[in-house]
Amino acid sequence: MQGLPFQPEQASTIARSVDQLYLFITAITFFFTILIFSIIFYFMIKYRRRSPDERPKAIEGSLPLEILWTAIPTLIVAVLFVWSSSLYFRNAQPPPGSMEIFVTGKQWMWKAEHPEGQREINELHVPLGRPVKLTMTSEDVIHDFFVPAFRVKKDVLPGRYTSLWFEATKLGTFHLFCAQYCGAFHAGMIGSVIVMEPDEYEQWLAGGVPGETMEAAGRKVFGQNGCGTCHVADGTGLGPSLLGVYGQQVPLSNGQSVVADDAYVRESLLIPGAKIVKGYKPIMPSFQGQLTEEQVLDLVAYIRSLGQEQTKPKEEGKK
Amino acid sequence: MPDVHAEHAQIDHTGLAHQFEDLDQQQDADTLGIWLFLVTEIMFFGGMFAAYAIFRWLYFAAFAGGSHILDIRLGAANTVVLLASSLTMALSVRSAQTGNRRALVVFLILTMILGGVFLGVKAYEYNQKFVEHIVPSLDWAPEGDVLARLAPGGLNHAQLYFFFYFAMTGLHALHMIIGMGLLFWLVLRARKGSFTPRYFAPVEVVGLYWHFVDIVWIFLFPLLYLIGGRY
Amino acid sequence: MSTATQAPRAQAPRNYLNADYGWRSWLFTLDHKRIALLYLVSVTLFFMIGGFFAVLMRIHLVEPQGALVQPETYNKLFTLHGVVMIFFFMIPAIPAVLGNFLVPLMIGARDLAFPKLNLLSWYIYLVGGIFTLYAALAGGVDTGWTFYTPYSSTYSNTQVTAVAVAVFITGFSSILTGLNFIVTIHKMRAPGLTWYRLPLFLWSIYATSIIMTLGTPVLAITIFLLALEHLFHVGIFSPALGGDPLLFQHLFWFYSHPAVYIMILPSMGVVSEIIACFARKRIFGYKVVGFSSVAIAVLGFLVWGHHMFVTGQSVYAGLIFSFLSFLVAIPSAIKVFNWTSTLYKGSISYEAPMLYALGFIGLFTMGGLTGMFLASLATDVHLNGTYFIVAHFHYIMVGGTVMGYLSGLHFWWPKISGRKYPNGWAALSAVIIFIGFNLTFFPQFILGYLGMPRRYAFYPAEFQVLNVMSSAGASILGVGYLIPLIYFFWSMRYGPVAEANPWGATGLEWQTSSPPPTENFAQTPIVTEEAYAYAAKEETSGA
Amino acid sequence: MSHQIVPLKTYVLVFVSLIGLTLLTTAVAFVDLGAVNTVVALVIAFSKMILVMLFFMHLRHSGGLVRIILLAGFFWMALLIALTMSDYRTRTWISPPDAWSITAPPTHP
Ligand code: HEA
Ligand code: HEA
Ligand code: HEC
Ligand code: CUA
Ligand SMILES: [Cu+2]
Repeated sequence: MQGLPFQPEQASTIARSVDQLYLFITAITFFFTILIFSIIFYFMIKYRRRSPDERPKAIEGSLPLEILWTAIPTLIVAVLFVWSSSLYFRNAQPPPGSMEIFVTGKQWMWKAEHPEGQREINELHVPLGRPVKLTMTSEDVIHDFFVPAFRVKKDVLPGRYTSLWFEATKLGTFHLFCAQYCGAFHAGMIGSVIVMEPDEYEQWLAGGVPGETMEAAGRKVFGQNGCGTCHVADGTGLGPSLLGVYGQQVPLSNGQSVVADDAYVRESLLIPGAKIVKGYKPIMPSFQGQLTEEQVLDLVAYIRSLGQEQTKPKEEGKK
Repeated sequence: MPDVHAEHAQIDHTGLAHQFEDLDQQQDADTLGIWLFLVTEIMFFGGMFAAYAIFRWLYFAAFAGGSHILDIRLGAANTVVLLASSLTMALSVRSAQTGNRRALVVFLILTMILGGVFLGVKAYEYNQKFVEHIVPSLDWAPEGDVLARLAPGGLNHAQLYFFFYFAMTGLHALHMIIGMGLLFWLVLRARKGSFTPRYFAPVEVVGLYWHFVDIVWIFLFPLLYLIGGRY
Repeated sequence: MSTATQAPRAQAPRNYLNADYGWRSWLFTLDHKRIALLYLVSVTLFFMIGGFFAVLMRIHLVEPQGALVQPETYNKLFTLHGVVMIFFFMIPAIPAVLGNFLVPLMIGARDLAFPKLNLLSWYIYLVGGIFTLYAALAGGVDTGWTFYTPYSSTYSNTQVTAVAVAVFITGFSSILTGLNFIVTIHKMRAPGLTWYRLPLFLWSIYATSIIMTLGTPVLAITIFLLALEHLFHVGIFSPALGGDPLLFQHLFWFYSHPAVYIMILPSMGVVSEIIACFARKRIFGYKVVGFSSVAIAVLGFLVWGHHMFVTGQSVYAGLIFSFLSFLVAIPSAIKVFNWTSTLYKGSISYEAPMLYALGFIGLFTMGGLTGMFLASLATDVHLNGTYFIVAHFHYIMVGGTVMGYLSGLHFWWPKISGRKYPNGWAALSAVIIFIGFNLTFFPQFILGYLGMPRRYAFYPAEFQVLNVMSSAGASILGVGYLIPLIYFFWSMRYGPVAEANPWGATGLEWQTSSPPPTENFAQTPIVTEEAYAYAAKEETSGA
Repeated sequence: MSHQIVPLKTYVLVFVSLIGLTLLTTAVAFVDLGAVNTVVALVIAFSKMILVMLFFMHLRHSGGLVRIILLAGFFWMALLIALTMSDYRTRTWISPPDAWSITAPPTHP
């Protein structure tokens, strides 16, 4: 507990700025509450009824006053709006080059998956002083990833990727809560975020169960599901080659085109019919239900890698 | 709908309820009441239209595909039927105004019949959906030609379309049925001769309701049958 | 039953209470005053039930691992607590009880425009209530009062459908009530009663009715879709078929945010009446206060997205909704300041209603201002889904609305029952409630800021101290609520008989006898002056 | 409400034009106007509604209050749709990972 009493730890780069705003609003709240209360008490004493039949003379009201106490709150909220929105906007977008971790929520546990392949449950290990971006999704209902000490929170929705980012500024273990009601053990869907020195973190990644990288895992899934039968590297297959697709504009059969991002790839697997690549038939089967969210994430990671490493032909699918 | 002209303990032969000063005040209140009620109906359907608007925008291909499965001729025909019923309804009100009891009864019955025809056609269309196995979640297994036409937009999204089709037309049909019940009640009262050129608020009010239901269909027709052209 | 002999109001031998006896004369009554009492009884009952759930929750939360029940049960407790308190206590409370009783009296009418509709609303409400109780007994429901999909639609195997039906049904009750009020206020005002002579209570009831008629239907359709989805798994709210959970939230909050103004506006109206009466002063800036009610009602429809800042709603939509949420604060601010300045140079007496009303102002101010933390995007990210939210809305709904409701009950009780209650006890209960309330809910602000999420059946030990404080406060609060319960019952039998106008208040309802005759007024009153002509003389002219 | 009795002719004329519009909108559906199809369909639907309201529902004769209330109704419905859309339409504007099919660009206005 540092800073003020009754203040949660400040363990991320944004915590302090959020708290400043928080304190500012607190000050406003106390100011007006005390103001109103004290005026009321003052009047109650000063103008208490002295004789049962006294008849104070009427006061119409006063335009200047009305304008004044319309203007003051307006100004205050204007300040609040600009301040809070700019802060929020800043915190909404992860800084470029932040390391990425994938999180899936599930009644009632948190699963984290590091690109290097480390998997953990209800724990999240992160290095100190490096911006971390979480790409999150849920296998069932809506959950919410909430780390009070970092002042970050984001709902984790099924069938969709949401993301948040933070940069830890403090070593130690912090609460991880599920802040969106998700059923019987909502209260039990808690874990801890463990902030380590970067080199310790590297060791931690290396140590423990030597899980394969997500990319490798993805390649395996790719093989197991016979994706390769249609997606052949040289594009001669029933489906388009997936080399160099990720991150690029993909022309669609309806004349539009979309950027092939995580979401698009995900959709292509689960709802193939939604967007048809130009020049191909909508024959790709949906893998909805056959792939767990983690497998999908692995595939996404794999197809990403195909997108980046143009210089690795004949890789894809062929084994 | 607001039970206007409450048959209050103290209702007198002119149909004036005790809480009102005179018939004009009462009729003012009645019309205002029913219009307010219609506004709540607008919002009721509005919520559904909002949902519809969003998914139509997101999954346009699927919605167009689904829309093209529907029989546009039946849709158009039903629109005509319903408009006709609106006409007869308007004429019933008019006969009430002119105090022509026989005409009133006849037109009310005509309106009911037309309403019945509309529902009949709808029932037939619903049945078709079962035949074609395109009833979301209850009987969803499109095949052959239907499948081919739905596939491009994605079957799941097509299912959403048909959910909206059934939900919207179903709610509308429900309103029709309620309306016909009210019409029946009017017929009974009209034959008893409880309506005079001075007092016919119930006819007017039910009329407004019936026209509103008609208007809802006026929108449902293009929104469900005419998505993205038939060319 | 409305064949009341219209006795001269000097000695009102016959009134709406003794006009007729026997259960039929109550269950089939078309008299707005009797219907108001029907509502009063049922609403109080539901408050007890909801409060009972609250008590159980607070006991349970005394220990970190949960002292009383299984987590599943706890989830059902707060869900039912929320549903009952919101839909079956708070929304009908002031409009359907005080509104029903007062609207015709205040405009000098014999009844509402549609008495049968009025009775129908009560029965509809009752059916909805019975459904809820059935659901509660038949296993309860555990979705939270917000029914978020896909949990409610796909995963919860509790009585979701039953409760959905219940809420759906009750919705129509408040739609019809609102409709009835709007028509009545428009068409049935006594001669001379212009809009600017209306008591502010009617302004706020009018604004409330607008929300009820325009908002509630959307809730109805939303719940309808939810039920369909729960029964058939159609999937417009769950991603399986490409549906979107957020759509449900949009539709739900489109009603449920305005609904919070359904809950607060009538209270504001009550307070305006009472401040004026006990300061013997015209409300400062009458028109401003009146129009601010309408402004709140309208703006209130534009801010629902502030419940979805962290749910994956578009950042830009978030900005819009945040901005609008701040706007809605301004008319509320204006009201508070005008009430305060009404006291200026008044002649203030401290009867119980006044104490409650002042309590309202203070607690509403605080609750409302904590809304600023939540309307601010950056801070809401941290506070969303924590006890800060719980504290925020209890400050407004319990500290605000319930306080206002009680002050209204105390103010008009002599008119309603024809009896007086012991003022000392009333004042005492006001103080107890004020203290107990703050002890219950202030710690929850801190809990929230420290990060304790809401809807937690058990929690990390470090939060225990504050939770115990909160529970202690709740028990005081409960006692505070029981005292009025007792002396109101007492007064009905033993209370000293109340004269027509015990507070020396203006307003037509005080012109007729207490309790009023079934027809309200011997002859339709004629209004010749503004609502709060306290300065002038003892009695405003009129009937 | 004032009660002039509307001549039969008016009713019939209105009815005929309603039928006409119905046929028109159906016919237009078979002509490829791209995005405009939707617009035309809605415009026609609106004009049909106006006709029904003005004549069958006697909106012409009913007071301003009724009209205001009606407008309010449509305005609120527009609010609901517009503000909800404001979310869906802008979701893709920021940080791609937040985006997925539900926020894909429309394949048709
Ligand atoms: C009667 C009920 C009621 C009322 C009146 C309000 C009023 C307000 N509420 Fe509240 N709110 C709820 C009931 C209510 N709320 C409930 C039940 C929830 C939770 C739902 C759930 O999730 O279960 C909630 C949640 C809630 C949220 C969502 C939080 C979250 O889930 O993340 C937000 C966010 O903006 C919010 C904001 C506001 C604002 C800005 C007001 C404003 O109207 C307040 C305006 C009043 C004032 C500002 C005070 C008076 C002004 C002055 C004394 C002058 C000085 C003022 C300034 C300088 C600005 N509320
Ligand atoms: C108008 C609405 C209203 C009212 C009046 C109250 C009143 C109270 N509420 Fe309520 N509350 C809500 C609306 C309301 N609440 C809502 C909407 C939620 C959100 C639900 C959700 O998350 O879905 C909530 C949630 C909520 C929580 C959070 C639960 C959680 O998130 O885990 C808590 C916890 O303390 C709480 C406590 C209380 C208390 C102590 C009172 C006290 O004021 C109650 C005092 C009253 C009494 C004590 C009754 C008096 C009678 C007796 C004492 C007799 C006892 C009864 C019998 C013997 C039969 N409420
Ligand atoms: C039956 C053949 C077939 C199989 C099996 C198949 N696909 Fe496809 N896939 C296609 C076709 C055809 C397309 C192009 C049309 C479309 O977009 O739906 C496609 C499109 C894609 C796209 C979008 C490519 C782009 O260029 O935008 C991705 C990503 C993809 N598939 C991944 C996979 C993965 C991963 C698997 C295995 C889990 C898989 N596919 C299995 C046929 C197939
Ligand atoms: Cu997961 Cu709450
Ligand atoms: Cu809100």
